[in-house]
Amino acid sequence: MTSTISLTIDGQPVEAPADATVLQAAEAAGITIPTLCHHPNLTPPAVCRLCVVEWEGRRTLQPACVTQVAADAVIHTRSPRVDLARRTILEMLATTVDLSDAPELRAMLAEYDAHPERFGEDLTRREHEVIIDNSFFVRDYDKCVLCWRCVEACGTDMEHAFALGFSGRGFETSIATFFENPMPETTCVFCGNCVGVCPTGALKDRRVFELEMATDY
Amino acid sequence: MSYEPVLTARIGKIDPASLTDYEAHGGFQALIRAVELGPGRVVALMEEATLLGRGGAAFPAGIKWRAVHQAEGPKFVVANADESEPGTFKDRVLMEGDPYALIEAVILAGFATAADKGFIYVRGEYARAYQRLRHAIARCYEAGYLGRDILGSGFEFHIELRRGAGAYICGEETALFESIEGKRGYPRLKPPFPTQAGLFGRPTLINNVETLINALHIVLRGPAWFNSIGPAHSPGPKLYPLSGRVQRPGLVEAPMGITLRELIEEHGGGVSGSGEFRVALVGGAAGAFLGPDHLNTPLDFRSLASIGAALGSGAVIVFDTSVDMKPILQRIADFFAHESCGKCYPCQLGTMRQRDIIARMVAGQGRPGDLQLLRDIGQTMRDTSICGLGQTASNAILSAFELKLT
Amino acid sequence: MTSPQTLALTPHQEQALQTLLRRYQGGGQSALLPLLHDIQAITGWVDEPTARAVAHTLGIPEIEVHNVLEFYTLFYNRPVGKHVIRVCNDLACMLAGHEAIIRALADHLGVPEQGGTSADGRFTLELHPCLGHCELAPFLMLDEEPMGPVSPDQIPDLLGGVS
Amino acid sequence: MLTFDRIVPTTCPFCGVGCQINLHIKENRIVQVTADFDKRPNYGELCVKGRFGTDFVHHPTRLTQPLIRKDIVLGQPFGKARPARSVAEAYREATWEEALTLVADQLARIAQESGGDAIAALASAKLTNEDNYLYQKLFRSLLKTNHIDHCARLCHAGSVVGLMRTIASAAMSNSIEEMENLHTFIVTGSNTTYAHPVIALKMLKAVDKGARLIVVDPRRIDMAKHATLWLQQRPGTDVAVFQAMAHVIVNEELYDKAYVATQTEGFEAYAAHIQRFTPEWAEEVSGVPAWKIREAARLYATAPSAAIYWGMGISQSTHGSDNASALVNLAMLAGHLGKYGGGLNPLRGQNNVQGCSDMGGLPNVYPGYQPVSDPAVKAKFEKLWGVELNDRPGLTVVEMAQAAGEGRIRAMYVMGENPATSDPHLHALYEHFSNLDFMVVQDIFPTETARFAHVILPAASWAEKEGTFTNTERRVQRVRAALPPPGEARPDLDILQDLGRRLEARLGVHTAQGWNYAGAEAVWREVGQAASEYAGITYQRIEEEGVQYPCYTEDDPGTLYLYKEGVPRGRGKFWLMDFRPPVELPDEEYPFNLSTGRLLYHWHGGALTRRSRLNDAAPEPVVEIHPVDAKKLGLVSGDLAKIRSRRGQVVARVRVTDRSPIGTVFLPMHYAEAAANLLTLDALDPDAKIPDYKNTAVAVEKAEVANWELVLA
Repeated sequence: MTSTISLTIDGQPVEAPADATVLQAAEAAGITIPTLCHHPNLTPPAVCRLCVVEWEGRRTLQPACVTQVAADAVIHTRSPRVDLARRTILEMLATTVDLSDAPELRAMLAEYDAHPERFGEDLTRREHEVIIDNSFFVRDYDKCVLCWRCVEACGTDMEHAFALGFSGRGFETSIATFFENPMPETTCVFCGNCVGVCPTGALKDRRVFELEMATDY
Repeated sequence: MSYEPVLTARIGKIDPASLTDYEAHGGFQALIRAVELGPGRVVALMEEATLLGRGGAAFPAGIKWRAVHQAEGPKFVVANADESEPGTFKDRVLMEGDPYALIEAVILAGFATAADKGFIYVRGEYARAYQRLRHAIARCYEAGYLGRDILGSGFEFHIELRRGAGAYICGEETALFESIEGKRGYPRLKPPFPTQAGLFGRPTLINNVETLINALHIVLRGPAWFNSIGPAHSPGPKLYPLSGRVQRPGLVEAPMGITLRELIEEHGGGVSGSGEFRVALVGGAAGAFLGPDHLNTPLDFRSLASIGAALGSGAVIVFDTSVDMKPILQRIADFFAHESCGKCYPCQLGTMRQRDIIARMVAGQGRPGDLQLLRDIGQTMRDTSICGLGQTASNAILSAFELKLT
Repeated sequence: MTSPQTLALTPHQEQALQTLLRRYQGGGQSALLPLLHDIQAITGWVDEPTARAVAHTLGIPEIEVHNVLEFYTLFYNRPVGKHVIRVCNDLACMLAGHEAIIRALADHLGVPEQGGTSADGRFTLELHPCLGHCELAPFLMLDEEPMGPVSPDQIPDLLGGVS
Repeated sequence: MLTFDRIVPTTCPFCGVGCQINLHIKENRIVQVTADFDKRPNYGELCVKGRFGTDFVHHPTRLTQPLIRKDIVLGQPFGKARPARSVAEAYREATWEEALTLVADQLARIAQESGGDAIAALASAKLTNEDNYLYQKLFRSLLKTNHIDHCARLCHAGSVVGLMRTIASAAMSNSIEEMENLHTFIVTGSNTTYAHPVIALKMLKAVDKGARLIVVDPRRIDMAKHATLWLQQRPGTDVAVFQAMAHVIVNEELYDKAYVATQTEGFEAYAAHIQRFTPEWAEEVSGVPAWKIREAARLYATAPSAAIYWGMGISQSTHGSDNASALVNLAMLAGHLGKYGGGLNPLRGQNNVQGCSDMGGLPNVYPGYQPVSDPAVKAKFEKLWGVELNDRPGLTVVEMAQAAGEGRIRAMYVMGENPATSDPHLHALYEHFSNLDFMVVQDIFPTETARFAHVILPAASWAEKEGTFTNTERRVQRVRAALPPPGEARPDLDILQDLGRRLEARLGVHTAQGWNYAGAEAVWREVGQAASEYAGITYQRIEEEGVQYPCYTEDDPGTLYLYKEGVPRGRGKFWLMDFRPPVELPDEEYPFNLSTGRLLYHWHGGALTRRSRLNDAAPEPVVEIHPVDAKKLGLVSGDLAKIRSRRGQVVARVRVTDRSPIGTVFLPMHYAEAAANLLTLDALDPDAKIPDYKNTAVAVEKAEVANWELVLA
């Protein structure tokens, strides 16, 4: 049994296990913090930074999904700084990828009063062809937010197949197979656990994809 | 000009390939002294000297040495020689001109912290430094400075020389660990810190090359000597890589806290080009522009922090009044967009958006809210990026707008 | 990546490559960057079969080799010229007139100013972030040879002297 | 974005892991399968079959109408069962009334003429607990026959006998959730990543966390890559390796003396018996270096807790019972029973093979493994069902067919099984079936077996009916109707009850409950009355998550792992055995050993997965041949090869790989067009009556033409 500590979240006194994350402590107190890359069954990569909170006395905002609570911490899950960061990240994301299949993210955009259009039109986007190379799922990396969930699910967090990794780096990063080979020529075993954890419809059961195509046109 | 260089004293005077030459010029005296003192005393000396890390983050070196000294083995010492900050070439000059000094410093750090192995991670583009270090390490093994029972102390230590492969981010200490481990250079989440769980998950002392070389002189000359140089809050000798529009670009060793004016006038021979100073970029692309108002500001950690700038690596690039600053800003923005590793969203997206917006401004197609966008992006990157790359990627550009350089 | 391309090695290179792979057998992931550096010293770049051999040699998943090849700019997973010229295009070199150097190289090699490989496959021109030789601006590296300050009129001689 | 009409939680219809899945339905079609990340046992993880392979329910070859042989006229005598070339040509559509009248008339007639012992029935490991309970009840209570068995006979009968005779319990002792936290474990005869993919993931997590894995397998299966030790024994030499491990544990005094003294019997004799099984002897026999056997024994015996997992590679052998008993001996020596992360764990192959056995789909026991020959048990069931019962244990799967060939069995009813693919030595089986006076097949597809039937009854698939499956870890989980059955297909429970009512009328027998159950739940409540270990599990309790039996009362949380209070036998009995080589060894004429098994993309006889998009990933039969053998035979990957045994021949595509050892070729069991069982032999384990699917002597040569005639089409 770990000990319990007291802290303050959004002005509310909160008790939490000493090894809890801020996200867990907040959730237990009924306070919702938005997340994207975080998935309960996967190692938190803490890359999306949407769950950042303001921790009085700390220089930068803290990612709630991986930051451990501390006694007497005073934490704000909403503040002008937090909202600015979340809004800006969401706006930049929305100007980079296609979020049409990510209703939770679109709801977040509305909640944080995000206006991607203020960034203008002449922006670099990530654009990819839809990859249909097997009978089971399609990969539409226009919709990929690089949350890493699929890579983790394909690796040691779930499947141990190691078929998925990265091409490029920085803004030009994309999820890829070894030398960008078609899936059937990789170590993929088509478990679809990557599809199961994808939050934006970038990975999709081929039947769903085909049905959508049929309805759209 | 009463200051006598110590860090660069041997450079140009000795044959960098020759171990005997190195030994003849005071080489390995610090290590011999350290062995006499014993690890605990060496660490104490490092604590007594107020040596702030010279890689840019200015973290007190003594605290790191103490933490790793106390940690349970196996543990490692890593020399961060992945010098990639634009305008910075100090570690290269040290490694090319005096390679044995770095090796001696790593052995000394290994001895003080009872580490099992040392790594020197040299920037991939620094082929000459890499070759000279490789040669020097082989000589040190032959001479018994590396291997078993070094200097009869019973201490066994090995150094593995590693090469980067073209990634600015690997200068970030945890990204550097990932790179040694054979992975993409993605910075790790902190905590845990390197002294707790660093390379291969073990306690690791990681210092910049210049920091490590300072340790040699602290052991030889004592903390009092060290602390007497420059300002009390951040003392010691400092290397200032000086470039751009100055008459004599080059590496300057001076007491910490020299002013920009002294650096340019006394060491650089004055501004070139139009001859009229406009601005200097201090600390490289991750640093900030300083205008004429700051010519007398001491170039030390605290003084620069107090005006919202940072000393960083100490690099100073000088711009005269004839320089069109727009392409300069575009280059800085391009640099970060190219070098962002892409791990966390604020930096992955922010560096590209910053680049896009600067591009349209440079092209005369800026939009009304563009400066606000740059500020929002900058604050978001500073507040939420995983590592220093993203946290500093907007500094120079925003400071340029502050100074109305465009 | 478009059409898959493979290395054409001489028997001597092939033998050197095999010797290298044997030396790194079971080396684990930490040996990945050193091995890739050593391979490129022989082959210039790393093709798919070689990358696969690297994974098997070190005992790591193939995708890890891909991940690393794609991340580091000094590693190549597509063909590159026999010699690589990296011209620094960062601040100090900009101030010292790097554009003229780039133009001279591009003209001489018949490649775009953003970089590219000459038709004969001998040279690849690359623009590179700060190479850390700012006191020698404008600066370039011909393979691993540092050169600076250079002037545009030196370029023909410089390239002519290369085998 | 697609919106779904409904999302129905249910249990995966493939392997014994029993993954919880959600069927996303649009216009009465399954268009996507997902899994909840917080639900046992799979916690959101699935394999390719569960996530992408359920589209078989929409395959155009689904049976939608009762079918009767064209040459049958009601009221007239008709011919024996004989294979039709094509179901479409040989059968005519009929009404349910006509078809069930015919079935009831014929079964009643044969029962009256020759007694119930002339009738045999195959229950199904694919169907629900409720289906199987009612099925065995129908045959036992109305037709008075105990000739009831199912394909568990062909997969784990060796395990069941090996476990029953030593500790008197055959279920997997421990649980899936323990697998992530193992300290040490043995995987033997189980290609876990193919046959139980989600369980393999849990095991790999344990390995990542530092668990020590010992793989004992002749084939270079994926798990071997992750193993601390891989013991590659020659095919069929398992007993030698395990006995030698026991030799080390005993002679190095690594055994759990307290456990052996208080919980077992026969140790002294056993310790003396195994003296001749030295590691050096075992090295000679099995090819496994003696040092590896010693090391494996030490790792296993000295662990605080260590589990053994096994699959078909252990049980599908003419000495399958001995293989399993040898493993029991090891677990008893080390005292690894009755603890978390330990135990004896046969991994059950099919979705409900555990449940079908539990429900009495076996010739010798009623539900809950209560022997039919026990007078007290007989009395109990006579009271419960209100009819007189037969106390003679019935015939097993292969014996039934053989008895049909001899005329002792006149009628067979096959529900949801496909012996014409899964039984050994198929040519013999075809002959036996052709001697039947009456045969009924109740299924969702016109299977290879259906071609022998007089009457084919179209059933609802798993996605079209209510009920429960019991997974490999004894967890009873819900199956739900997400779709209407196609055409006139009916849920098995409806068909059985309709038939039950008709049989009662014809035979003048009346069971206490009658044949008008309110639904699957009502049947399940009766199961609780029949066998107390299920009594505490109600549909209400398992609405969200299944419960592991034994579970006696509604406030009993169920059982994570067995034998905490000792094994059911009281004291575990050390089993003495000698090493016996496989029945058929390679010789000059048939120089290779054939091993059969599974692929990741297919399941069982392929009846379902060959009719799903899974087939795209593995569309044709492939035989795996070692590079050394391939070179000798002049074969390269992509060639066709003819594989001949003394009993038959098939043609398959060659894949050159070192997964199998030199001298062994591997053929998957899923392809009717190259049915591995045309080659296998029907010699049986003397106790378990299980055939050997891993050791058949074959000859291999290059073939020019495939000549695959797809029976499915």
